[in-house]
Amino acid sequence: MDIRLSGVTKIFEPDIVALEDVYLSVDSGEFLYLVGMTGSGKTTLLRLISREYAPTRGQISVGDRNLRKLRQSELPYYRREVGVVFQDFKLLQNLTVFENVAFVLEAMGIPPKLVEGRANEVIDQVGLWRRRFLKPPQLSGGEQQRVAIARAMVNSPSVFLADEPTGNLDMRTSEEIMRLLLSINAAGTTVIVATHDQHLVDSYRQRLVELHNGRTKRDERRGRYFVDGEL
Amino acid sequence: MDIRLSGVTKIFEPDIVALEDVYLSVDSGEFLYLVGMTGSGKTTLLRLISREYAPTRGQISVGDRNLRKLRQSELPYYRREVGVVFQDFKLLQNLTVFENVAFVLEAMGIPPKLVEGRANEVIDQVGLWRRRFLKPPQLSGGEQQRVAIARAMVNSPSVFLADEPTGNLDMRTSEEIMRLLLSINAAGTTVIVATHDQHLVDSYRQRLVELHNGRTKRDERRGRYFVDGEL
Amino acid sequence: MASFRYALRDTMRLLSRHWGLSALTLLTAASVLYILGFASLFAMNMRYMISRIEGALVVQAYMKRGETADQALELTRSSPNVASVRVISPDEALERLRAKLGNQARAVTLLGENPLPWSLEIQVQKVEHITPLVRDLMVLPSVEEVLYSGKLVERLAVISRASAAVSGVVLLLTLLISTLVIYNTIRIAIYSRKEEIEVMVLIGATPTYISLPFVFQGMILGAGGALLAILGLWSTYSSAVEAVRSTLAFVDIIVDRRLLGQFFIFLFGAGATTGWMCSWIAVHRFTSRGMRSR
Amino acid sequence: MASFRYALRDTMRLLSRHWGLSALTLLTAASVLYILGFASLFAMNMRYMISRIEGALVVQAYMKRGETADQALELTRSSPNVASVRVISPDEALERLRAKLGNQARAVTLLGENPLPWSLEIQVQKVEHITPLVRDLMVLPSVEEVLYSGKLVERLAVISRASAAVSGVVLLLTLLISTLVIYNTIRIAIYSRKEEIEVMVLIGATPTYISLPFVFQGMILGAGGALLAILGLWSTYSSAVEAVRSTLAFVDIIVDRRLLGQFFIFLFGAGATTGWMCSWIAVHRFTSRGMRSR
Ligand SMILES: Nc1ncnc2c1ncn2[C@@H]1O[C@H](COP(=O)(O)OP(=O)(O)OP(=O)(O)O)[C@@H](O)[C@H]1O
Ligand SMILES: Nc1ncnc2c1ncn2[C@@H]1O[C@H](COP(=O)(O)OP(=O)(O)OP(=O)(O)O)[C@@H](O)[C@H]1O
Ligand SMILES: [Mg+2]
Ligand SMILES: [Mg+2]
Repeated sequence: MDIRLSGVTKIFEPDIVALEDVYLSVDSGEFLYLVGMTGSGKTTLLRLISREYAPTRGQISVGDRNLRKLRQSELPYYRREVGVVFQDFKLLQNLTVFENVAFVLEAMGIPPKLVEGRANEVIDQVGLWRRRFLKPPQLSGGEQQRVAIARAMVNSPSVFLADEPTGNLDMRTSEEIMRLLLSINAAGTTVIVATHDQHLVDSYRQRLVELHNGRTKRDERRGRYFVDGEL
Repeated sequence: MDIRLSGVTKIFEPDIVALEDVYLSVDSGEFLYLVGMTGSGKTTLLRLISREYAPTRGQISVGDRNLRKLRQSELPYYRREVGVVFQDFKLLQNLTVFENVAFVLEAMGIPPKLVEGRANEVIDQVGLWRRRFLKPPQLSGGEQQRVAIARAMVNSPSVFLADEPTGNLDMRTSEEIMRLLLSINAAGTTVIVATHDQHLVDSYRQRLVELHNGRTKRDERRGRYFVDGEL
Repeated sequence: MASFRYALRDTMRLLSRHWGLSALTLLTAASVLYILGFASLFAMNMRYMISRIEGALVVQAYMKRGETADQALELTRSSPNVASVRVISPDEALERLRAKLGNQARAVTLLGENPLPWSLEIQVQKVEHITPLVRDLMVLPSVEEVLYSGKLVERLAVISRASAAVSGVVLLLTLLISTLVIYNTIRIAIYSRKEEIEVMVLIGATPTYISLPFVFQGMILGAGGALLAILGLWSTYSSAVEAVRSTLAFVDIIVDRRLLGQFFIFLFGAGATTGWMCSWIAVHRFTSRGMRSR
Repeated sequence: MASFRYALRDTMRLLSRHWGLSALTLLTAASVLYILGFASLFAMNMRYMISRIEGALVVQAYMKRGETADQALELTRSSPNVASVRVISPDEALERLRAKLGNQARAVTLLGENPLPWSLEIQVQKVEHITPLVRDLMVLPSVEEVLYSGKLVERLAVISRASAAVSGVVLLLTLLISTLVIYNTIRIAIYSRKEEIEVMVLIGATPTYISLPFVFQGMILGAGGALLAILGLWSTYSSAVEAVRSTLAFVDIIVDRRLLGQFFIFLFGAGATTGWMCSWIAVHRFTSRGMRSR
């Protein structure tokens, strides 16, 4: 699905301007890096798309949905089409890795047999097969991050938003995850990755949007990572 | 304070060997990077030093304390000498940035006036002065991370353990934080930083210990970042 | 329905993974339902005793010699407050007297012509109906004398009525408080899971799907609490009945097993219903918070 | 002491930042303390009524003509169950008779020599002491006759005693349940902050420092709940007294303001104490969990 933001501003009470007059157009099946210094508004942008936040001004549409007009009863169904890797993971602490991933499918009413097959497949893809019966507090930071990635992709959403998906991963594992994201993208899913990972951005060149103080500063076809007046 | 681990093994029930027979000696005032792939045992090692975990086998001593013999009533006082930046921040969600940082000093019984001065000083150092009255859920990932750093250093501990302190920070802010850590170190504090940040490690060369599957694999004076058979 | 099976499984998870919380909630529900049951049984027994005492209140109206009871009977029958009325003929009265006298019954035969008047035995619905009735009867020319059980029984009846009123108020209060305590407990318990609930909403679970396990849990805890309360009440009440029988034989206490059974079933239903409703309200708050976009 | 000031400030924070939880806890505490107070007042009044009924129980022992009361007096005085005893001389008895007869008192003067015997008026401590006392007195050769208030009062006394026993049990149960409910509520409320408590332990706060605000909070909520309960009880009780006065003038009810005041102070103290102790136990569990290294 395509994503269009036009004139989006997000102001937090009383006067924190997290995003200001952002225009962004992401076509269906595109892959996009979102970079920018800490506090530049990357997470806010993703949260607006997943409709965790509502914009103060401006319009957002995803596919043929105008998010302003989305009714509350439709929200869960919309969110199932948008897979999100949260920056702070937001895993359910009382469930095992398997249960965390399976939950998304279960909540969609998919029968247990199918759930099990698909959940195990994804857990294997992120390399957590041997950890699948542990709970988040028993996992390393990188392992938790990969659970979050598995959960976001398990129901094959049309839009995939990853907020700092490699922040707790070493270079090698980051690359594996990156290849996974690219394969998801290759299957037609729109992918937006907010990241600070220079190595990744520069190794796998893709469209790159840089935010600076809540405004778009760069939008390049195959951009390189350097932020705010470097070079 | 110096830190000595000898023959330390940590096994999680039933059979996860997170650390195996680790010998590590860090002198008072040293600066040490701890690197290794995800799940290699970095966090576990730091948690053993802060005595969040007890080793399955082996001895750990910090300064003149043998951690095995540390009585429960002494634990809070020991932990005040060890500042920890947790990988998942562990901020108090209901307190503001200022309160989160001030809490450490308050718990030590320091009078309000002094608390305020010192807390504000540290908050300013990590660049959060304008965010000091917000609560963690209102902060970006990188801002939360810097609150965690400020909290760990506010009471000038003798040992400073930072678990992935730049995982959510852009390059430029990471460098600022790194310089901060170095200045803490320069004042005589022993610093251990577990990190995946290649750029940092390679720019500010320091002693580097690499863990691999729970064992020490490298220990170099001024090591470079590359993990597990790279190069 | 896969969803329904998941909900049942998640209910078991909730109960077992947070069994400490579950046990505390269960115990609380059991406690307040026990108090509620206790108050109810007390009130029921009060009502029962009153009806027994009131049933024993009989007004006797004696006619003048030679008069019949027709006039008085008519008056009595027209009153809506009269529960029953019986006409006693002089012959019947004589029979009764004879029976009372026992072995001295022969004396009656010495009386010659039956000197006893016609009379009425009237039962009223409630104590407070006695005084007006007596007044009305006294006015009739055919009535010689009106007798009734007197101050003592009246006074006892007043006490009982007062106690019944008090126990009714207590019952209402207890009901209110029980519901409040159960609601608060469940609400507080669910409060500790609010982050979790909000995360579920974030990853696309519908409020209904999220609520269902909590609602089931509430129902189970409410019903379980009620069951514990019923067991406690049963043993308390049995020993109370036992104690009353052996020491206070003259006091009336309800021993009707069917009535008690119905009451316990009602209590069980009330527990279960309160449980799921409170859960539902409590969890709804957090799901709808998760649904709001800020 | 900076720590103490921090603790006070943090208490206010706990109360205000989680005011929903606080209000629920307060309401719960108030509710159960109200029930507890109600049960206590009921039990107190029962005891009071019994003592009044028992106080009215008088045994009268009449001597044979010509005998003095000395022997009987000695026996009575030696019994520990006797509350008081009065010797009535024939002269005094005559005086009383005269007073009773009123305008027919002249008849007494016709008697000539005082025909009345010596007698004793004995008050016992409790109803059950009457029967043995009567038996003992009857055996004495100097005693002609022993009279006492008879079956009715005895029966009433038995009922009252039974009710007192029941209300005592109810009181105990209510006490138990109140504590349980308050404890559960506080425990569940603190449960939702367990992560926070564990983090505080991790950054070097002592268990005491962490507990103090919770303990204060518990104390405030317990005391506040008690205060609400007392207000409720006060108005309930006042209207009960009013109602009893106007309709059941012959029933004894406690109106001693000092006694009631003391009781309310006691209830207040009990609420506060339960509150802080429960908090302390509940929070202790989580601090000590944070202190254990796994
Ligand atoms: N709920 C909120 N209330 C107030 N301010 C907020 C809130 N959420 C975000 N902000 C502010 O908006 C700014 C942008 O935050 P955002 O999380 O989008 O940054 P980011 O680009 O994701 O940063 P990072 O790389 O550190 O994660 C930050 O300065 C933050 O303090
Ligand atoms: N409490 C626990 N119970 C069971 N296993 C655990 C527990 N804590 C850690 N582990 C396991 O021990 C291994 C080492 O974990 P640790 O957190 O030390 O890794 P790490 O080097 O910090 O990784 P990362 O870079 O991803 O943070 C992991 O595989 C993890 O699953
Ligand atoms: Mg962010
Ligand atoms: Mg780690």
